Amino acid sequence: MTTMTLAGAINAGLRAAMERDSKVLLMGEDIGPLGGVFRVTDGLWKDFGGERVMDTPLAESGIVGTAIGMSMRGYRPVVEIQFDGFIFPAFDQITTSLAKMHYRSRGAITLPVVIRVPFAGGIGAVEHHSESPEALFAHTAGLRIVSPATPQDGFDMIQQAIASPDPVMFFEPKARYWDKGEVDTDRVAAQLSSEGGASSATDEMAHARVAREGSDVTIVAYGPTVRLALQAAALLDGEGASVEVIDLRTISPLDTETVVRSARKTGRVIVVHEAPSAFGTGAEIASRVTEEAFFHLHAPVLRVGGFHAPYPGSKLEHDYLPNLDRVLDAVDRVLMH
Amino acid sequence: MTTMTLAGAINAGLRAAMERDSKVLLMGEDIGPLGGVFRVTDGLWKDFGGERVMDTPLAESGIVGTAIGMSMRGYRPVVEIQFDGFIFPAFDQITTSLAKMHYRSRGAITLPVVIRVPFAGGIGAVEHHSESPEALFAHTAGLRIVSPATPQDGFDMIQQAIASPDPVMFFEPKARYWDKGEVDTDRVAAQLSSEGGASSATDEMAHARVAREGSDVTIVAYGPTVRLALQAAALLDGEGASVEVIDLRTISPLDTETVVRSARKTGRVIVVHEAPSAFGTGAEIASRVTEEAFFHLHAPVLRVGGFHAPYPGSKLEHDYLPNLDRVLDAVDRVLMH
Amino acid sequence: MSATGPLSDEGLIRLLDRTGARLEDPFFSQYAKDLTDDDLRRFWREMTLTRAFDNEATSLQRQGELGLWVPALGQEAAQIGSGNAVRKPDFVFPSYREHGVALTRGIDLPVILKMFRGIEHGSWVPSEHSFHLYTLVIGAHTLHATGYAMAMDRDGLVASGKPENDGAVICYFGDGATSQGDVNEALIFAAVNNAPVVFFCQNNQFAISEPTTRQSRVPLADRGKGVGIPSVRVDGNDVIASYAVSNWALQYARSGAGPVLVEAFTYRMGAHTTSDDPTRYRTRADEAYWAERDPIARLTTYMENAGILPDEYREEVAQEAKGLGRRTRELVKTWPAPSKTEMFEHVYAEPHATVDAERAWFERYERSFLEAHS
Amino acid sequence: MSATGPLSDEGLIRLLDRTGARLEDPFFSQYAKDLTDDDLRRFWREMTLTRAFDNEATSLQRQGELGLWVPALGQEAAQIGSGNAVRKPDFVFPSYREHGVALTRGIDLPVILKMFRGIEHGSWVPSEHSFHLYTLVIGAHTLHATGYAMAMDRDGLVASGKPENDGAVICYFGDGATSQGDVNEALIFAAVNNAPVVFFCQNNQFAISEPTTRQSRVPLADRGKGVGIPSVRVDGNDVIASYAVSNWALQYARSGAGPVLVEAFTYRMGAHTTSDDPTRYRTRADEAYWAERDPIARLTTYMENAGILPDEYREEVAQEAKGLGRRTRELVKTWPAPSKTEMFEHVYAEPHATVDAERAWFERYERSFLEAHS
Ligand SMILES: Cc1ncc(C[n+]2csc(CCOP(=O)(O)OP(=O)(O)O)c2C)c(N)n1
Ligand SMILES: Cc1ncc(C[n+]2csc(CCOP(=O)(O)OP(=O)(O)O)c2C)c(N)n1
Ligand SMILES: [Mg+2]
Ligand SMILES: [Mg+2]
Repeated sequence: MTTMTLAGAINAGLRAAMERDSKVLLMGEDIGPLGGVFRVTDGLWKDFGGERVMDTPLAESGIVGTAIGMSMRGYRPVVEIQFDGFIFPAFDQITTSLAKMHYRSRGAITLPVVIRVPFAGGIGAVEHHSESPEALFAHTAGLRIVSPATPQDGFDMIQQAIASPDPVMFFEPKARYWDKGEVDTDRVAAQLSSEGGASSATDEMAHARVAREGSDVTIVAYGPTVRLALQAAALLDGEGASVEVIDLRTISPLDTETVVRSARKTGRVIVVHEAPSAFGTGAEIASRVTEEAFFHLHAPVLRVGGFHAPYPGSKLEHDYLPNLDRVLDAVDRVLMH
Repeated sequence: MTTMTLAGAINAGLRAAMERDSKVLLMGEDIGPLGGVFRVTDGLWKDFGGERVMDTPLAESGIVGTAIGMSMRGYRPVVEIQFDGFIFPAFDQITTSLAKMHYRSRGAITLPVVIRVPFAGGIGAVEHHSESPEALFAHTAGLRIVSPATPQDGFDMIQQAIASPDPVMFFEPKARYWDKGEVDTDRVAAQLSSEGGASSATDEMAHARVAREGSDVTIVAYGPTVRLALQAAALLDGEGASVEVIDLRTISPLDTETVVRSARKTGRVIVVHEAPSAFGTGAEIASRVTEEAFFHLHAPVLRVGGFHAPYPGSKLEHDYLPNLDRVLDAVDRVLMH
Repeated sequence: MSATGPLSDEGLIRLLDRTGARLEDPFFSQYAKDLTDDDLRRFWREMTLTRAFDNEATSLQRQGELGLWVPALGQEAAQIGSGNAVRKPDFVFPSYREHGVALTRGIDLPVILKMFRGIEHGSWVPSEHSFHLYTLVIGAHTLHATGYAMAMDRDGLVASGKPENDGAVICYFGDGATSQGDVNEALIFAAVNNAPVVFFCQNNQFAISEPTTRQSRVPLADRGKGVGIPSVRVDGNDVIASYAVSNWALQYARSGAGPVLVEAFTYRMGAHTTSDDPTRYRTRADEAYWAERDPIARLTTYMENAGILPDEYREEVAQEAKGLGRRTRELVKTWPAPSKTEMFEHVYAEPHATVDAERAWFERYERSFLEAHS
Repeated sequence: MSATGPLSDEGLIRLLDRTGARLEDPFFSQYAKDLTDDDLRRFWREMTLTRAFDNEATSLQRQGELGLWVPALGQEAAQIGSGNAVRKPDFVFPSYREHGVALTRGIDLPVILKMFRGIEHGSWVPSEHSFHLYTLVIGAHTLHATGYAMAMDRDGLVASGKPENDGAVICYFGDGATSQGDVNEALIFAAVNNAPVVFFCQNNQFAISEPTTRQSRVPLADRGKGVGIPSVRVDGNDVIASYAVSNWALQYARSGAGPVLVEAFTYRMGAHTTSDDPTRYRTRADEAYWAERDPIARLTTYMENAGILPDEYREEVAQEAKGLGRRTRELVKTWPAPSKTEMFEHVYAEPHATVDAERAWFERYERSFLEAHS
């Protein structure tokens, strides 16, 4: 076990993946000598060279499009999109090419591309640097959507995503980059070197984690809001409410089983994410839970998310984002029933 | 009252809007001499000239981006995206520029751009020509998302969309283009020429329509699935089940009031759309209904939609899309409770 | 035609004039000098078969057997010429109209119709033919081609020291495509990475109804100047010139010299697709002008005059073409509709809970449905 | 520096050499000949104020008063020169680093900081200054600029017969931006529509850490050749040449001749933003080389030698700069935080049920929250 930040864990995971497989290469803007604007690729250019850590022209569609072409020849490109708000120029390549090539070739072509996206807010950034666009990708079949919330998951999941034969959108909660945690660096190495490693890695990445057990209310969170959910749970513990926290980890596929199991137990579910609630991932989670656990629910599933408004200037982000008070308020509301 | 097809009604609506306001202009691929691949702009180039019916270079981002610039000078560009599957190259312009300019300029700039998108399937088309991407736009604040299901709405709503100061995504159910209906051409003209016409037009466009009253089950549909819902309702009428059909018309804003009112009455709600169910607009509708009518519901809200798979070859589209049998099956399931 | 800008025929490389007379080009002639009479007969055969197949597909569409067809009519020389310059280590990215190129890559032409019959979206295994699937999203594949070429370079397939082992990518797209951001980004990525890719633009003068003047005010080959890659305009109705220029361009790319842009100036003699109505946007006079420049007729005249197109050979190919038409007609009707659950296949390479759940639901639903009705 | 390709200084238009000596250009000199000594003093003043403000903003960021700052350090000549060629009917689309241009458009510089303090995303009314808001999405605004120019053309503001009424658009972007699909589409749309727009690319040699060689292998001005629009490379550290070239380009566009691409070759003397660390990707030697080419120093030398920069004027401007710094420092701290419900304002121009409902909920929530704690 080693102590790492989330950023450091992803960096270490990238390094391990690059050492394991010479076909793994990194592409993006400023990921070379600079090490990325968040330094997630720090040191990799120095150690692996510009052929494997490629500073690309400033064009996101071009980056994803050429990554697709490279992966058609067996490479495993890991693309860094500099900020969430700049993934949109690549939307077409992701939606119509990356997501669909395996299907349209009836399995003849696999595109093991990983797209890393530092996402979500809370860091006092300017416009377009705090977006949470995950729902826009989850709706498209052919993409796997994951988000690690802890250094351990950052380290494991980036390697699992790279090993997976499917395209993976890897959403990194940038506000948590500097949070520290213990990381076991051996387990995922063993998994990936064993027979069927890529399959079991893909499968593991597709499961949620019960981050804290509880019996009265379930809070479903992922990425940046997991810490918030745990804070709420800790606080409510003192007030006699037992909160179960689910760290979703995977958005596509949604691990309905884990969430519904918890919903059946507690009968009260709250989904917390930073993206606007309207038409967000919380709507899908709420719908699925309701479809499958309707007669176990004491209250409707509530969503705590961003508002239906563009991400505001950073002076307002605390109020725009789900915060502890709003989560507690939602807990109060579900407990009223 | 005149009989018109949906395509003809939109064509007539465009013509009326262009006659009413010289600032209205059309932009798109092949909308000039050809009249658009669906002939929705037929005759307009001949009558209004190439300066107002502009055949643009083949680049969707460029079309939307220049439309934004033109609207900054008071023009009201109506953009045609040739097919649903080709809106993705314009995704960035729509999401980060079109949707946000009013907000980021704190109201100093309005962008009255309308983006017409022939959408959804059922016409035996090749890949990328049958997509239903509306959820991907509804999640973004700053855009209004509407879809007419009838010639009357085609005629009225295209004019209302053009009159609205907000950007409007106008999803036209291409499989319904040749369906006929009666159209009153006077009402919307009167509305738009009266004081505050643009506001009342925008407001009207933001309301759903009860297309058929009923008491046992509510089916919520929009665009291409409204006819399907009405067919199901008619069929079930014979079998003793009374189905209320809501033609949503507007997806953003969602007319929760109308839907929830119906849900409280029937206690059973089904949402039918062509887009994949997972993370689709049905999830939002189901969640809102459940949040606001939980204690009136006899069964969970069910969704009947496309599957989590790319739109298949047309030989399979009947099975991929919600069809009459699947709607009836859902009705059976909600009626079980 | 005294068109200017992107519709002018200035500066076109030509090795056969429109009357079928052989021309010399100080630079490019050498890139056609390896062509034997047999090669020319093969070109003629492939152009003839492509057209026969094309016409058959159009009538199948008219008969309701296909949802849509996209004819390559008039573009056979550009396609067969360039396709024949491709060799083993190369890889081809077509757009959606390259039936002639498909033939040169060993695709059994009728197979192309599966996608137009709505059975599936792609019907050959790209790696088996070094020929990628058709891409309908204009320009998207030019970036894939560039990435693929970058990967070939990494894999030691360029300037390896053994020229016969070297490969390059050739990527097809239309005049309309040149306006897309993706195509411009592809040119830029290829230039900066010195990727071994030949961008082969068939300027057939129309993007559906829009003349090339809606995409550019200069010849499309000039796009190469903007990013610093060499470009050539070739008469796309001249199969020998199309071959020579492509042969040069591919050799250039394989040698490690970097990307090339070829503009093959041609004319779409048919409709854009079977849904199109060209009478709305072009004149009969225009069509007649280009009918006189039919690429097959031009090659035929040349070969007749040169005495290298014996009647027996013509007859043989005519029979083959007839046979291909017949086989196409028959084959199309034998293809079974895909099984319903195929729509859940290959969405992901590894199991995905949502797909699995929906598939399971669908199978239950189908069963219950069958039971209820049995 | 003997760089080649996009980092070479070949073919740059220059009217002041780096020692401050005045040069002649056979074509462009005439476009600077209207400059009076007062004009030059204004240039000098504006460059000086821009830099003073810029440095103040950097220190405010260091003190935690701003979330981020984007310095224009080193690019003052390109910005003040071009900004001064803009006149009444013109309209300007900046990217996010054009503080110098903002000054020429009458923006009170401190106002720019509102967006960097996180108060709002844009803080002036574009139509009041003919100066659009900053756009952070690289290249997106180049299309807006093109559309705006097309609209000016329609509105009779181009080649109207009264040159003093004619206008054009000038649109700023960086070297990195030239790779974006949007920028290439903007060039194409502008060319095809003959739109009155001057594309003004400040090649400051870096897109954050990436040298321009990652975007191009030829000078960026060549992009114009690809689409058939005239382009000029100008020494962006020479304020007189920047003025002259922009003056010509805007006149050209206003006259109805169409779009122009200007590449102003300059150097970003500071960090990309206050979050950046240039030591990771460039050398001190490089920075020193360019420090010797400081655009303000160059103009100062010229004006000193010409005797048109009297001490009193320098002192006056120095005081003004100090005052601007002080005022900026003070002002920033007086800005109130926006009220919480401002986040719901201006999402739409007309009422929207979702926004209204969420706002109503939020207000109830805030109230209950206050009540509970009161
Ligand atoms: C991104 C995108 N936009 C629009 C279309 C619709 N469309 C199909 S073909 C075509 C014209 C293409 O013209 P060109 O590139 O010249 O190729 P050609 O069809 O002439 O071979 C258009 C607009 C598309 N397929 N993809
Ligand atoms: C679409 C997009 N991608 C990435 C970024 C992140 N980013 C901000 S500035 C920048 C470099 C821009 O370089 P250049 O165009 O040369 O302008 P400069 O900053 O040098 O003035 C990048 C990559 C962005 N803002 N927008
Ligand atoms: Mg064409
Ligand atoms: Mg730069």
